[in-house]
Amino acid sequence: MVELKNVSVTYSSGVDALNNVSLKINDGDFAFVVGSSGAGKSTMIKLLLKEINATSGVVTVNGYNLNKMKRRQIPEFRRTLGFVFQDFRLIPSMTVYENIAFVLRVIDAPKKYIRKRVPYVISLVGLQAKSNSYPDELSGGEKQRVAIARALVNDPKLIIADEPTGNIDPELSYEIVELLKGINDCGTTILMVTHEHDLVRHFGGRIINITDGEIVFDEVIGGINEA
Amino acid sequence: MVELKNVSVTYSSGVDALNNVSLKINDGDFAFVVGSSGAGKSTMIKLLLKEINATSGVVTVNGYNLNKMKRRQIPEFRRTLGFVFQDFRLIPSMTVYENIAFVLRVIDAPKKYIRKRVPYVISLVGLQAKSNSYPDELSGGEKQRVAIARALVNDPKLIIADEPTGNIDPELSYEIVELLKGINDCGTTILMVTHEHDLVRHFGGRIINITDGEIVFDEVIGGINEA
Amino acid sequence: MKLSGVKYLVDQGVENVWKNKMMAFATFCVLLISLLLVGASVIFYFNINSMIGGISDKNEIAVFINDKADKARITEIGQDLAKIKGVSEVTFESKEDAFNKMLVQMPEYEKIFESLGNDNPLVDGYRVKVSNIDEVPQIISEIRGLNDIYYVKASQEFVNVLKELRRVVTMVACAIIAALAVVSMIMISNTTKASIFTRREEIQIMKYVGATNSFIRTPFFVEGMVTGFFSGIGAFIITWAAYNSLFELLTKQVNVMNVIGLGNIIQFSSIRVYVLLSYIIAGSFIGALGSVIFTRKHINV
Amino acid sequence: MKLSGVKYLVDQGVENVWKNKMMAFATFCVLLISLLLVGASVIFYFNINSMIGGISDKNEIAVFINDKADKARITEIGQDLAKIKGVSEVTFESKEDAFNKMLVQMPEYEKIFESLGNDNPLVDGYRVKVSNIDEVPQIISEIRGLNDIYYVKASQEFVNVLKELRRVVTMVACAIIAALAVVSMIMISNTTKASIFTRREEIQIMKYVGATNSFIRTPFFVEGMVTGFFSGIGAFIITWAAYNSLFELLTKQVNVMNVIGLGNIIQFSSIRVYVLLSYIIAGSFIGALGSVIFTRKHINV
Ligand SMILES: Nc1ncnc2c1ncn2[C@@H]1O[C@H](COP(=O)(O)OP(=O)(O)OP(=O)(O)O)[C@@H](O)[C@H]1O
Ligand SMILES: Nc1ncnc2c1ncn2[C@@H]1O[C@H](COP(=O)(O)OP(=O)(O)OP(=O)(O)O)[C@@H](O)[C@H]1O
Ligand SMILES: [Mg+2]
Ligand SMILES: [Mg+2]
Repeated sequence: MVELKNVSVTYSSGVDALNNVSLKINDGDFAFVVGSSGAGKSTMIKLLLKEINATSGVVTVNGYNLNKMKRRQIPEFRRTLGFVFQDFRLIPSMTVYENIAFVLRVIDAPKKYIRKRVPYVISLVGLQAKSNSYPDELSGGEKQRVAIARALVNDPKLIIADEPTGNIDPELSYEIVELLKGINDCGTTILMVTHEHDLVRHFGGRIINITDGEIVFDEVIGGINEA
Repeated sequence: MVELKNVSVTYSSGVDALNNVSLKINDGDFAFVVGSSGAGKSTMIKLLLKEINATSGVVTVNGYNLNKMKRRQIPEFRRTLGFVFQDFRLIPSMTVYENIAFVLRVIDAPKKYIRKRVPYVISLVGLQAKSNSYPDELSGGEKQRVAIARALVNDPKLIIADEPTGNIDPELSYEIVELLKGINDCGTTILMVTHEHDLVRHFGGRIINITDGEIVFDEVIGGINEA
Repeated sequence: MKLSGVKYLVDQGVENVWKNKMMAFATFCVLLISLLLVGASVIFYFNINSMIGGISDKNEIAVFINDKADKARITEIGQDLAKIKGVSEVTFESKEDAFNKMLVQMPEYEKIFESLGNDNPLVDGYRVKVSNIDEVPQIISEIRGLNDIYYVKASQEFVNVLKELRRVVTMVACAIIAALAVVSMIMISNTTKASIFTRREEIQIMKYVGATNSFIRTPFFVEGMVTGFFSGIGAFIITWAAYNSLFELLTKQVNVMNVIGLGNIIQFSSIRVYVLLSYIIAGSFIGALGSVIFTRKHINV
Repeated sequence: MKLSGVKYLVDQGVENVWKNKMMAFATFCVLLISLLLVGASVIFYFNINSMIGGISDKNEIAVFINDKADKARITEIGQDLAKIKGVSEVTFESKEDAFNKMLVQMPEYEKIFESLGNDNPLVDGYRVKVSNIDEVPQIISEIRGLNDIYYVKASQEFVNVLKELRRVVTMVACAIIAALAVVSMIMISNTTKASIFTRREEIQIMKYVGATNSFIRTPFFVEGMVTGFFSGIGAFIITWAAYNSLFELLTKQVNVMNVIGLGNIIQFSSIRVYVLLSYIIAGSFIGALGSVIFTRKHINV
């Protein structure tokens, strides 16, 4: 569960990126976040990961109050979620396999499980052939798919994805969102930033529009295939 | 003018990214390059920049034969083109202004000209307010627009753009392609990789489709607004 | 944490040494130089100490006996001298021995000795060796307390010079070691900082997937220790080679050797094991400590 | 290239020192240590040289004259001695002077001298000072060639020790300087490599917008030179402080001073300017050179 209560974020440079935003996403929801460039979408995502702190207001994610959380609780909190960053953030010195396995090593998962689970999620995003490649040796879309696989691998309660399809061709984008929908059907909450209106129109669901740091639209619409 | 003659690229990892590709783009053309993830689009772009070399075949760009070019000719060659990378590649230690001005400093442009030209191209992409921000302080779409401004600033004969609208919302994407069209009308050749089929359908023009390292489609289609 | 997890982190650390060979090499060099300089100071100090000890051995107190004393009394004095605490050896020197010695030492005064003919004006005496040079003044006053002693003379000149030298070297060595401790910490801090800096994105990503600080830090710790270990070995090899060639060089300088005394330079073979162990332990410890301290400071992204 | 362009690149270099203060500081430390060690070796070498010179001054040849020679002949001999090439000073020492000296030097033989009474068996002589110690053997043989010379004696012992020491120090200093040249080049190479490594993306981007190698390299060059310049200044300050405190320490050690001779330790004030200039020039030069060599190697992305 994600909850923002009257949250504002002002960067040290003086930019007001979020302005008194309140928002509640229930467990099991699937929500799209849309909005123009520089509107504050990534800022909201960074907030939920405790990459940045709210200037004012209360942020609650998966039962943790991020404002009051102790330093040593952060790792344990982050393990409850998966994320896809807009700029991928893969570890350049690790192969695709290692990048994904690292998430499981951190939670001290059994070796056997790692050896089974990692190839499975790699196959979900269609990158079997690239298992042993380093991020530098991947195309833009491939990197993005590795980031998606990493977000799935530890079965998190919440997946936060910042433009996970920005570098992927439309057909594959649809497949990826289908994949996320499937995971969502199994109970995982999903929050996805996107600027591809086609996707949103096609799948429908809850749409949150952020403009100039404020939520200007927050409703559930029907998708084309459901309509 | 860009010309590829029977060009193949095999990465040292053994991946055949381009397979006997031949292509000619005349001065003043506007061409879209489309294709699925990992098809070889970025590889072709890297080839034209001499970031990588062709395994076989001849690559000619702006009158330079890239296979036979001497090392010390590279800077002079690169100054004849502008580019937008898929991963932006802004210099992190420089502000937006400095990143763009650097291109002019390299060609030893007069101070006065730099002071006039840089703010102008920044305004073209709507980033006046971010002139003195560092890349780290920008949103994804803002970084992408800085990269576009940098590609325009020295009035190159050829602009090569690898998914310049991947992180930008649809409205802004249209504006940016309009901008490139305008520049194209003044005689600059433009080669743009994109996976946004809406854009391609809307503007029309020459469409080159790369699939699995080969050109499978290369024709001029009419845009919606022209149709 | 399970054993497999620990093994993974240690493996990562060892692998990192290779992956970041450039930074590892920088740390290696810094540690190597620090170890070498400190090691050289310490070894030099021990050598001076050994020389002082050696020359103490040679240092004698000359005791001259009243010419009124007869043979029996002279023997008695010899026994008394041997009984004094701290005296290691007592040798009799007759006035004839003393006369011959003088003749050799001062050829330009041959004439005087000639003019004296067989009428030797010198006196009998003892040469007393002392085990610890610092007790010399004490022993001299005890000897003076005996009867029938005409004159007591100790020529401590050169030993005093060495003792002063030892004091200066001790101070300089302490200063060097202190300075180097600071400098090498600064340098290791720098290389660690730089190596964390080049990997700061990587570390940040690790934190985003929920890695704890200690999970991130352990490989750095292992990396620092391994690098330090090799610095220790490197320092040992260089010290060995340098010491032996310096040893050879010195032993060839006959004049220097006459002053120092050949046996008083420590043979490397007799300290080899200690040098090796000290280097390795110091290297690994500083390497590991440096990494831990500075990762702790900089890892909290 | 226009002047404004050059100015821009120089400004960039200076700014980079600050932007990359961490790496700059590492280079600074490396250079500082190298300069200090080389500087210390050289200064130590000069001091030993000065000591050898100073003790040479004290070194005398004692000339004893046949007792058959009369006053006039003795004066003549004095003039002959002064005429010999390389002799700087000739002092007369009467047999009475010699007798008194002996009395002081050997109190344990007082008896002998007492027994001799006023019948002084010693001879008149000269003390001859020599300007260059290496000419002593030559001069001695010349003196022996004169008439009425009874005995010639030169006590070169300690000077010989010092000369051997100089030889050893020269060799060791050369070894240290050679080793440090290698080590500091390796270290500078490392820091430069690391600093290029952390900025390799930046450099690559610069090359993509058409920057020439020299355009990219100039700021590195300036950066290295500025860093080296400050290392030179730092080394100077440390040397100054260390030298002066060591100087004070040593001059307090009366026994050591008696051997070395106070005046033979070089005053820092007399070499200050040379030390400062050498450090700054060497620092800037090595800093700039290091950057250029290693950027040349690694910048060709
Ligand atoms: N670290 C930062 N320091 C200062 N300002 C920042 C920083 N990060 C983002 N901003 C500013 O905050 C505003 C919101 O940025 P944000 O990244 O949230 O936009 P966004 O909605 O994700 O846009 P996009 O679709 O382009 O990614 C922008 O104006 C941006 O310039
Ligand atoms: N440096 C590299 N080393 C090895 N293989 C590489 C390297 N760069 C790319 N590849 C591989 O070459 C193929 C083509 O990559 P390219 O980046 O050209 O794709 P693309 O068409 O740009 O895809 P996208 O739309 O995802 O950006 C991919 O399979 C990719 O994994
Ligand atoms: Mg964003
Ligand atoms: Mg691509």
